[in-house]
Amino acid sequence: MGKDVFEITVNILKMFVIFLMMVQAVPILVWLERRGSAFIQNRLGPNRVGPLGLLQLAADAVKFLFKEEFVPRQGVRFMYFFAPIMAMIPGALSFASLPLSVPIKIEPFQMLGQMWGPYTFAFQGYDLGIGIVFVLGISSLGVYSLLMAGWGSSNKYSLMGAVRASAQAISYELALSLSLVGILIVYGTFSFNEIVAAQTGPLTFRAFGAEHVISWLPNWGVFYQPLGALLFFSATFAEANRLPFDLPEAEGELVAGFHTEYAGFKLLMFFIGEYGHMMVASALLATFYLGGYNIPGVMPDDVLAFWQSAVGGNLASILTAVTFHLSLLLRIAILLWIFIQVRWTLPRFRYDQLMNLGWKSMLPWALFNVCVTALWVWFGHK
Amino acid sequence: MPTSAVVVDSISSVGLNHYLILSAILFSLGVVGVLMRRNIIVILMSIELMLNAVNIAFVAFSRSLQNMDGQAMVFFVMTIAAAEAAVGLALATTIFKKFREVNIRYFEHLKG
Amino acid sequence: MASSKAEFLFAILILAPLLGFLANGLRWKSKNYMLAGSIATAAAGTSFIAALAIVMRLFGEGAPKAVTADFFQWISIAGLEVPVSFVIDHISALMVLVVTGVGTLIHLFSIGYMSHDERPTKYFAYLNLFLFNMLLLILGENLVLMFVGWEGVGLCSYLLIGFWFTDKEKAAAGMKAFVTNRIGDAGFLLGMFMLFVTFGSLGFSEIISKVAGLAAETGWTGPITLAALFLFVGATGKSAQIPLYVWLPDAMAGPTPVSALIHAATMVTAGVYMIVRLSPLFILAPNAMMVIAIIGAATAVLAATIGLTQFDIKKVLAYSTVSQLGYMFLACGVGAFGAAMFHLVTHAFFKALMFLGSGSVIHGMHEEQDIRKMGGLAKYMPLTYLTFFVGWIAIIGLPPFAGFFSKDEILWFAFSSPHGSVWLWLAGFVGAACTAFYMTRLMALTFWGKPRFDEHHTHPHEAGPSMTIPLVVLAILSAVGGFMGIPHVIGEILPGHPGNWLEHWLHGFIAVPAGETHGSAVMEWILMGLSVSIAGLSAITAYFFYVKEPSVVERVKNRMGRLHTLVYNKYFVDEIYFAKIIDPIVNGSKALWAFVDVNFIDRATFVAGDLVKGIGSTARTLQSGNLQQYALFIALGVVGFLAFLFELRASLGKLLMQAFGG
Amino acid sequence: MSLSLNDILFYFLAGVAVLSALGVILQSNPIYCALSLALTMVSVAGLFASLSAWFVAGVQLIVYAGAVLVLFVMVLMLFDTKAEKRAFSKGIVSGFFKIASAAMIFAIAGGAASMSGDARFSKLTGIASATQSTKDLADLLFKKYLFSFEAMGALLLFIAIGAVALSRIQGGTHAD
Repeated sequence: MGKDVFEITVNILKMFVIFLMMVQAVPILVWLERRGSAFIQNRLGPNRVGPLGLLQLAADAVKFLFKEEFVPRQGVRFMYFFAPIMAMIPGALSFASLPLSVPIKIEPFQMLGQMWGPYTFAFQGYDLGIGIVFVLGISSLGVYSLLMAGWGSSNKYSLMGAVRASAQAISYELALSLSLVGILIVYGTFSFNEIVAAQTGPLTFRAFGAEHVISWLPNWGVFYQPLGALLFFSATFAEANRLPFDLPEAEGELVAGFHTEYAGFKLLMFFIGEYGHMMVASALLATFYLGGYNIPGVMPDDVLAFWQSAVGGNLASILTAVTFHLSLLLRIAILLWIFIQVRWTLPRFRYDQLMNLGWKSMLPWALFNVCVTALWVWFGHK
Repeated sequence: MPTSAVVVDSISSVGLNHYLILSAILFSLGVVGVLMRRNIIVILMSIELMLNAVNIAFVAFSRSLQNMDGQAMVFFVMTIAAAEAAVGLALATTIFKKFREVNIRYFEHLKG
Repeated sequence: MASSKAEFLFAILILAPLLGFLANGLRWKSKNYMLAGSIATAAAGTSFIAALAIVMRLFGEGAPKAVTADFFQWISIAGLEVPVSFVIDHISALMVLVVTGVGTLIHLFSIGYMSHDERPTKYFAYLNLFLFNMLLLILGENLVLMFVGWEGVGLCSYLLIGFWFTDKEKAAAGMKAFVTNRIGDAGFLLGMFMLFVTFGSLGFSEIISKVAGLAAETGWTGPITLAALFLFVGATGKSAQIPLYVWLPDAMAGPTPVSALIHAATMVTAGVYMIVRLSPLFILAPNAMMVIAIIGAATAVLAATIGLTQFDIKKVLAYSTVSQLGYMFLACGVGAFGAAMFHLVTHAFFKALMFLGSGSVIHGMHEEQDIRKMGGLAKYMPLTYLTFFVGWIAIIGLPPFAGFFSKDEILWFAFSSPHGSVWLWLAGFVGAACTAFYMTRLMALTFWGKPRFDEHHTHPHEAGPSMTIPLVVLAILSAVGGFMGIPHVIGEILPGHPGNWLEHWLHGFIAVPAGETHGSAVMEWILMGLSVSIAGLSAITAYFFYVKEPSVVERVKNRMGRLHTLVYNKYFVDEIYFAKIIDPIVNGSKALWAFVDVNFIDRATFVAGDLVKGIGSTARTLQSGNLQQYALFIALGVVGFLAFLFELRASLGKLLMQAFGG
Repeated sequence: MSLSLNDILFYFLAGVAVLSALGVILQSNPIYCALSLALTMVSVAGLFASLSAWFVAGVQLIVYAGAVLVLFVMVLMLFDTKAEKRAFSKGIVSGFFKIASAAMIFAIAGGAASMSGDARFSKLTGIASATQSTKDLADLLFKKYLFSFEAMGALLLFIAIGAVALSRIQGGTHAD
């Protein structure tokens, strides 16, 4: 955790901040989704409360908080209450393991009559050497939340939603993991940091014993793994239960799926889980395929030098990190918007179509991608 | 080089035998489950429990002997366990279709 | 550099036909002969190109002596190491080029030939499988790998001979080939065992390096002599020598391109190839060499005489093949391994050519194989006729076509080699005369004279390019193939003094017999003249008999009635085999079955069964079907076992304490 | 004897594992059993991590907690089983033997384990970084155990086919 009080405090604070970041993004996303969908459907959406309807967020939060606590009488109380909490855990844990920017290097400084430092704070909750495995493992636990919600509600629709959701999640987890195998082969590591570090500079690839550089393209994973990126992106829709894969809550058939019996803050927690899932998916996509927090054409040292000439000192390091963090956030924002746009554009699949797509189309393509990548890498290193 | 978040402390008093005893406990609980429960699915779960206990022993020995082979074995055990669960559940489903219950005694029909 | 590695090229070379086999074999029901044929031909062609690419490395200054590829360890048991590794040295280079090159041409030919067949895809799959196995046989670096290929080509041969298995006779021919080969294979296996026991290894290079420096064995029972003889038994099976040659003529039941590929050009030469491969071993067993030479010479004459009387176009060629293989063994037997290889290559060219030509004739005559019903085909099928003509000159040994050089070299060595003798030469000489006679007879009855078929009914026609191109290519090869081994005596009088390239090429790879050669350049000229003139003479006689004065044939036939019957019926060898070997075995087996099997073996099994049943019916009460009860037994067993284990350890500990601790 | 962070972690995870394992074998509703087992699996994953077997821990989460157990829960939910009236098998004598044999197994195995001496895990030895240990594991799996690995692949394929075939049987214990 750290070697002195300062470092430990900062590290703990850091985790809180990252968790809050995820939670706080949710109201914004809700607002964005409502406004965005309204515009897509040629409506105005929420625009009464506050400027641009922005205070709608606060109003919603208040509404959620003061809703009546409703518990189905025949339900299983423990499961019913635990499911929403469980829904938030995978997203939060996964998000915290992602590197969000370059590390901040703090030079030694004087405080409270004592010398502190030097420190290096990674801009991520915690760094596991095998981040990818960890994230996959944690997110596979998300199914329990749906199952518990479905079972705990003691409601036919909820249960069917839950079973659908878990079947879907397991099916698409396969395609998701397999599409990642391509990235693993290309970069030869499970560590997010190493993957991000490998994506700096111009596009450089090895093939048939020679090295080729394309200077006008960034060295992003999507250029090595276009098919993998597409499959990963599609699979994340299913994992996050978003349209066109939102069979678990298909309102036309199942009222509201697994959260039919939920209201108030517990429903909000499910929302946080779902949006958290989207955020993690976007961040993962950005990390694997879109260069992570890198800015194309710019090296971290250049930015550091710029800020050092502008402000200097520890602030420069912090500002560098913030710059890169904004670069990642921009990507996440764009990807989230794509999530929203897709939701309001595409219709829902039928259940058999969904299963066919997952097992008979995406899985074979992902396997094909793995084979091609393996051959490519093999020939590249020949 | 990324550092591990969890630092193993130098004054740790937990050793190989702690893990082995834990493994033994879990294994015996699994045995009880297999021998005593009537629901075939719970029996399957108890078998998974036993396999997990074995895995703990494997990993603990792997750590203790500084040898990764133990972890490789865990890998195989997990694969076998997954396979076994798949077949077991398929069998259970078949039994359930027939009897609307998954009691172990329906498997007595397999008696030759 | 002694050798270089080329795993990748070898993988292409060997796996291409296998992939072709899979590609066609997995869709064997398809009737699209064009697709199947293209796949198979492409696979064979790929192999050929890969083989060329590898062989190219052997040329030039400082080139490696062999290109090898080690893939993985196949068998590794105490003392026996069998790696899957392949080698192309100067011997196998010749063979691999012949197999893949001629093989590709025959694949191409087959596209046209099999265009009307019911199951072309299956056919091409088998053909590719054959090629794959043949490559294993040729390239394998040890006897085990060679044996795998050996058996594999046997299997493919069986499948292809019986390809039209709905015809009972053809299916039986396939079986005959298979069973006859098994006898030879038993010999091959015994030879392998002998070698392993003697040298502790089955790798060619290891055996040869261990053999080097050993003195020649004189007796009959030395390990090397025995091994050589056993291996030769295997060779007689695969290469159709006395006494196991009987399957080859029957093998003509298969499609004609198969006869060309398997039963003329490649598989049947495997025995010769094997002996050449192990020539340093065989050279140490003079008695075995003698047997080989005598058998070879006898086969050459015997088969040639049978060939004189046959009327089936393919049977004639088949006996010719047996006879020519006899020549090769004769060469091996007298220690002229280079000449054997030489004749193997040229024979592959002209015999494949003649088989394909006969295929073209059969195709053109709508599946007619009897030469009595042909005649005058030259004007209907000019290209086939021309190419066949080239093959004819080549086989009867007229200079400067391929057969002349190789056959003459064999005859010369049969005479002059330290292992040779005048009698061996004489046998070869008679064989050559017969060859010229029956080949001319074949030409005469097929292409010359007047048509003996109903011209209004049958319209012989030339086939498409897929069948004619291979013919032309093979004709060219048959014409010029001999120039790779020009004898010294001829080379000296030619401008530029071309040397014997083949001899140079194989130098150091094959054994050379020790001892004096007898004979001189003059002698060589004389023998050469003799054999060319006898060939010419009998060719002219045959032409006279069968074209000018057909009545003479009848007269001769009547004059030597009994002899003719004997020869026409192939010396009744098949009948003798049936009467003396097969029937006794069948009858003996029946007797064994009736007495030993019923009274002892069956009774023993019944008693054992009853016993088990009895015990089982008592013990079954334990098996209640209650799974958990079973599990309990398991758990109790585990407890008992663990308790036993720890108790034992404790008491062992006590013992040790008493022994050492005081 | 002071407790280090690692000790606390171990005792916590071990406690959770044992309690949830007890839950598996004692609870009468199979769904609770399954959820308890999930908890066991997660804590076992934690134990793996505490032994710095990071990759195995991740795989434990993905395979066991994420896939196998979800399958169990799903099947149970589809069966719509209620709490069982009689969760345990009949028979007092055999019951005694059953519990006794399990206890014996524990006694012997645990006894052997505790006799195995005080093999404490010291701090630095053998804790390769997660990346390195994963690479070592991959090396083992793809070189030394390559054949077993491939065999596993074949096994899984056959199992998948077999499971599908089994579950397509239309009722009855005999395929028809």
